[in-house]
Amino acid sequence: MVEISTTVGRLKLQNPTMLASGILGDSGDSLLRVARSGAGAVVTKSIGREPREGNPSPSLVELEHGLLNGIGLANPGIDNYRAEVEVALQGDVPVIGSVFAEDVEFYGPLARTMEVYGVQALELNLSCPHAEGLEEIAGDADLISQVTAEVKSAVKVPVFVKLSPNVRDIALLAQAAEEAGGDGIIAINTVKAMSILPEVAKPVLGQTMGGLSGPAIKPVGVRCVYQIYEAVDIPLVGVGGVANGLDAVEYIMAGARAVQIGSGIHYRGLEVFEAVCREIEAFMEEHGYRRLEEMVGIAHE
Amino acid sequence: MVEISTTVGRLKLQNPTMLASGILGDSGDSLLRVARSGAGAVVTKSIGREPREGNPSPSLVELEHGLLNGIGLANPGIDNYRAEVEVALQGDVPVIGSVFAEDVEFYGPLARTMEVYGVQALELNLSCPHAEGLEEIAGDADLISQVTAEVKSAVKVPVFVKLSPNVRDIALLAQAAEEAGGDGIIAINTVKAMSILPEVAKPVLGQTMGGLSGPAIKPVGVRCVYQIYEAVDIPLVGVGGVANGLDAVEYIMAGARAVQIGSGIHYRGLEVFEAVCREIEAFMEEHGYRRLEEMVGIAHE
Amino acid sequence: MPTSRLHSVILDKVMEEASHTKSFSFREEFPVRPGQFIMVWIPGVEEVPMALSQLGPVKAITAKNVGSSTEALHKFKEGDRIGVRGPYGNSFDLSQEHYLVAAGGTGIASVIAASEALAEAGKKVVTVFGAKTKEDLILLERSRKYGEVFIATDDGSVGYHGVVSDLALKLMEDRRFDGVLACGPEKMLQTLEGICRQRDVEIQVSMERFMRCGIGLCGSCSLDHYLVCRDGPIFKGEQLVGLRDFGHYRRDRAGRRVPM
Amino acid sequence: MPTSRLHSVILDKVMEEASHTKSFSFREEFPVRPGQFIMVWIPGVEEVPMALSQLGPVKAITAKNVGSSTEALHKFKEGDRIGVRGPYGNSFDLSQEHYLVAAGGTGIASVIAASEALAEAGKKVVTVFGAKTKEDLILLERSRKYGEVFIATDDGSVGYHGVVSDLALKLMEDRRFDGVLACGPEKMLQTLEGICRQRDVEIQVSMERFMRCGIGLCGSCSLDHYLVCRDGPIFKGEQLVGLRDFGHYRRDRAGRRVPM
Ligand SMILES: Cc1cc2nc3c(=O)[nH]c(=O)nc-3n(C[C@H](O)[C@H](O)[C@H](O)COP(=O)(O)OP(=O)(O)OC[C@H]3O[C@@H](n4cnc5c(N)ncnc54)[C@H](O)[C@@H]3O)c2cc1C
Ligand SMILES: Cc1cc2nc3c(=O)[nH]c(=O)nc-3n(C[C@H](O)[C@H](O)[C@H](O)COP(=O)(O)OP(=O)(O)OC[C@H]3O[C@@H](n4cnc5c(N)ncnc54)[C@H](O)[C@@H]3O)c2cc1C
Ligand SMILES: Cc1cc2nc3c(=O)[nH]c(=O)nc-3n(C[C@H](O)[C@H](O)[C@H](O)COP(=O)(O)O)c2cc1C
Ligand SMILES: Cc1cc2nc3c(=O)[nH]c(=O)nc-3n(C[C@H](O)[C@H](O)[C@H](O)COP(=O)(O)O)c2cc1C
Ligand code: FES
Ligand code: FES
Repeated sequence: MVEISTTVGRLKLQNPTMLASGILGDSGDSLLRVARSGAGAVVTKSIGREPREGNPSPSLVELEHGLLNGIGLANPGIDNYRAEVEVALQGDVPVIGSVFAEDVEFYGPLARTMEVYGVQALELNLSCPHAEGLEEIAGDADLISQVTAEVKSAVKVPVFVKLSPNVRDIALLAQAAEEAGGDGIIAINTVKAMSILPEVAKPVLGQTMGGLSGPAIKPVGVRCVYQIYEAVDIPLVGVGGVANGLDAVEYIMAGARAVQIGSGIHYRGLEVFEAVCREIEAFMEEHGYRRLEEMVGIAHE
Repeated sequence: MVEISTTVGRLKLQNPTMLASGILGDSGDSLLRVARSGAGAVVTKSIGREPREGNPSPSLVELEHGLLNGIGLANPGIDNYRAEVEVALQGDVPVIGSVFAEDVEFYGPLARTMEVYGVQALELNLSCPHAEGLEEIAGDADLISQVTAEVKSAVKVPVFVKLSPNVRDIALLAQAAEEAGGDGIIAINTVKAMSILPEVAKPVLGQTMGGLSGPAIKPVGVRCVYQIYEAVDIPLVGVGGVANGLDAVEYIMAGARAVQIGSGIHYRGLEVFEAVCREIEAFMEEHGYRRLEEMVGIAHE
Repeated sequence: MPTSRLHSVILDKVMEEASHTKSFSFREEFPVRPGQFIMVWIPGVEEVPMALSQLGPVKAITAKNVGSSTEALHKFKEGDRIGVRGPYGNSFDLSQEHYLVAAGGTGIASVIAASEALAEAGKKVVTVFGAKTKEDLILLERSRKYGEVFIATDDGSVGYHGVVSDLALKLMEDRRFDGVLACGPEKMLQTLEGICRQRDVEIQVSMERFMRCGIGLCGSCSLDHYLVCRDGPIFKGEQLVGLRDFGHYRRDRAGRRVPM
Repeated sequence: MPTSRLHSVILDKVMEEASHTKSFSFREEFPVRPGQFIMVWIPGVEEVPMALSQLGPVKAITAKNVGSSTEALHKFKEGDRIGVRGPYGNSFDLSQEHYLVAAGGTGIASVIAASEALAEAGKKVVTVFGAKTKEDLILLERSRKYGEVFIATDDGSVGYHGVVSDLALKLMEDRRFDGVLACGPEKMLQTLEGICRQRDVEIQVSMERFMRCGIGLCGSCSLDHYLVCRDGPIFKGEQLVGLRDFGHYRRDRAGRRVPM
């Protein structure tokens, strides 16, 4: 028997799979369902100060090698979200509250409210490529450090910082988050992208540009995790294109202690969490690993 | 009959497909063969001052949704390259000389030598994600502007600047190139990425990190071209994941006046140039376009 | 599944069905089952889920002009291109013999393909169709090809004067149906579900929720723990019993749970 | 083609063939034709092209320890994993009846699968095999299973004292072959090509060039306008006539054309 439980700092997970933010995460019922499908933790939709309707549709389309979304952080707003967290908490796995704001100063209060709602950790979305305001924070080490520090002083639960790949040097930004007290790094958010439908000569997304997720971005995510692992000591969570156990192992060997799954649900259904766990176990058994931890970062050796 | 000839500034092309730099480009014979396979122009391998052996292998592997390469700009060096250009020129299509250097000051002389060898245009590679030195230039508007200006004052043929997607704001860098006198922008180079083979717990590329090309990056390339088109007036050439006529049309509608093809050769063989041209024509006929120009940038309307 | 990705189709015919309702047909072969829907993109405007009201080699959607997207769609002509992706969602279980099909308004678009499939399989279909007024009656001729049709209008301008669920109840008191298929306003569905539960008749309803992705990812279409786009749009009565949202709440574009 | 992507295989057996040469076998089913090669990754070291010297359900490569990669490979044991991708390249045309197979050194690894295929098809194979000295003779037993074998050594320690091309010429003077298959040092191939041209016998040679990608993209393996990895590694004599590079130039790692 192999052991796939893991820890991300103070957060203990029965298995290394988490639901990625923004997928099915606006309703507590859906989060609960994902938890019961076998995810080791669930991350909420990124919640902001006010309800937000998001971008015009189409806002999520399937491309040949991934998904393209321009949802634009549609969310019910923090005040309407208490009930959802309460339902999600019935799932008996950690609920991680994701928050975003257009202004640095709003992160602290949002995070504090999430903590009050009962989440076991926070994820700071500093990285959505198709929501105004956020792109600026995403590439700026000073702003990242400021946000992280403010949230750290506002809450007691672990604070994870989610980074964007649409930057020149992601490792530098991870260092900024670490120095400001961040308890972990989540990488990556979607890759800025777009698609045009030639027959109608128009961009496909209502908002023109959006974020690419799914299999196409896995090599980018693995590269980011690998780079960040060499730059910081805090734990990492890999995200981007995980759909099977080997994808997860790739991230883990690059340095991640857990992975998040978003688009993978499209490719394999909600069973993806269970399936990925079984596939990681099978891999470990075949290759003589006993604890997941033994694999973390070994591609660096 | 539809008309697919096009121009990129002063450069006239019988058709909008070009061979991308670094694919088959170290030998004049190969460039000639590509020209005879139907490419509208060919770009040489990026040539530097000295012969360069490149990175340890594996340096090009096929991933599920693209190719990952860490060739590391292996090239015979400018002094050994005259004969290759001379052979390539027999192809009766424009030969575009790509050059790179680790230091800004070397671009001018390299470009001048290429011009003497007879190339009809220059491409400045400011963007290889897996060669030391170049990554710095790739993300820095000042350096890009400096390189462009120096090359412009050294040569008379058109100077195209090839940009990297691994930056925060590619449009800003395109503007820097335009302001410094650049005659066109080529976008994009490969997306920084890596892959790990779980069974051996090691990065696949000898150099660990490399560049992702092929279908996976098309949505990123289209996005970059679209953004650059809104920021500059000089002509654009799209590159990244073009393997069929619709891919090319997508880039053209985003704002490109021509496309380059690299990985597409893997998926469809050297016939890809001919095939893409025929598919563009078929598309134009079906949708009532008569000249390629009518499609350039129309997704912005 | 190549057709499931967004692509364009050329409108083959645009047919006026009623004062504010049109059907738009296009030729495309893809496997689809009665009850499934597609996402329809009106280029330059928005994308909305639509039932396929016709399933053969020529497919059709039937849309009522009620808001921005449908208004834009109504300006489209034969030869224009719309974007489509799908088909998505589950479909009606048509394994019984004798069905009552109950539709309210454009809801008929979601069930008529099922009526057609039943009729083609030689099964018995009775349709009860409700609308505000005579002018809103659509797809009547087609419905009649598949079996008896009973009409209810809110204003009594034709047929039964009252709501469709009352008319359905009357029919169910007279005859025995093995199953009911329903689509329409959620209050109507709720009433029908109650009637069927009481009478122990299996009911399947086609539900509507605001949808963004249509493929079970964005969460916009949640109905309690269900995703209407993926677990539905067809639900059996027993799945809906005890839900907090059914008949009471929907999610708006921001994901807020709001009363209907 | 799932197997064509880089993946790992477990070494099934490591066999000492001669003082500096070993064969490494692994179990994997994939379609492959005689003459094709794979890219072999020695994890942590480098990747090199290698002929498949055995093509059944158990595949094998045969490598001489001549440099950094092969030295590292020689340290690998049964149960270790190497990375492989392929098979790549074209293959021998074996449509004639009576073949002379001429191999120099480890070149035998590139042609022995062809000998086996010919023997299995009931065709006649004669092998001439050249090496520096007795200790360098490899895969002899297997070769003998497929037909007569003649040996040449540079030092005369066994067989004919001289180069393999001379021995081949002698054989061709005695007997009539429909075709020659050859692999070995390029000078040997060049000589054989000349002999065959003169005698009007079809020759196919397996060429070697420095390779990076193996799939026709990087250009490292150019031989005039040919890409050895994709247009080859097997070339007919007529394709090589008139090439500037054949027998004279190769490309180094930097892509420089350097004399052999
Ligand atoms: C699975 C599924 C299948 C559907 N099938 C069809 C179909 O076959 N035909 C069809 O016309 N619509 C169908 N719809 C509804 C459709 O997706 C749109 O919501 C509707 O057409 C209105 O879009 P709009 O952008 O024009 O209106 P909006 O601008 O979004 O709304 C305008 C106003 O109309 C109201 N409204 C929204 N939908 C309806 C409705 N269906 N009937 C009456 N009022 C409404 C809104 O509450 C709002 O007040 C379906 C929805 C789902 C989820
Ligand atoms: C299509 C193809 C098939 C091949 N099949 C085989 C095979 O079946 N078995 C095999 O052993 N090799 C084969 N090779 C050659 C192989 O790819 C390597 O080049 C060789 O094994 C040396 O690798 P290395 O890194 O150990 O040596 P390096 O460190 O690259 O070279 C060390 C020295 O050996 C010389 N050298 C390189 N290759 C050879 C050679 N083949 N014989 C003698 N000296 C050489 C070099 O010039 C250099 O001086 C093949 C090559 C190609 C292109
Ligand atoms: C539909 C959709 C909505 C998303 N919304 C959010 C969000 O609200 N906050 C966030 O941090 N990331 C969001 N993301 C990014 C994902 O959390 C994840 O980083 C990305 O999709 C890559 O993972 P994947 O390839 O497994 O999908 C969203 C992604 C998708 C596809
Ligand atoms: C094997 C390989 C080598 C490359 N070498 C170069 C190079 O020398 N100079 C350069 O500017 N781009 C180089 N590139 C990038 C390509 O020119 C092109 O920008 C990229 O591959 C995206 O296009 P594609 O998807 O059509 O391959 C190389 C790409 C590959 C795959
Ligand atoms: S519409 Fe996105 S989950 Fe249903
Ligand atoms: S090895 Fe790359 S082209 Fe042949």
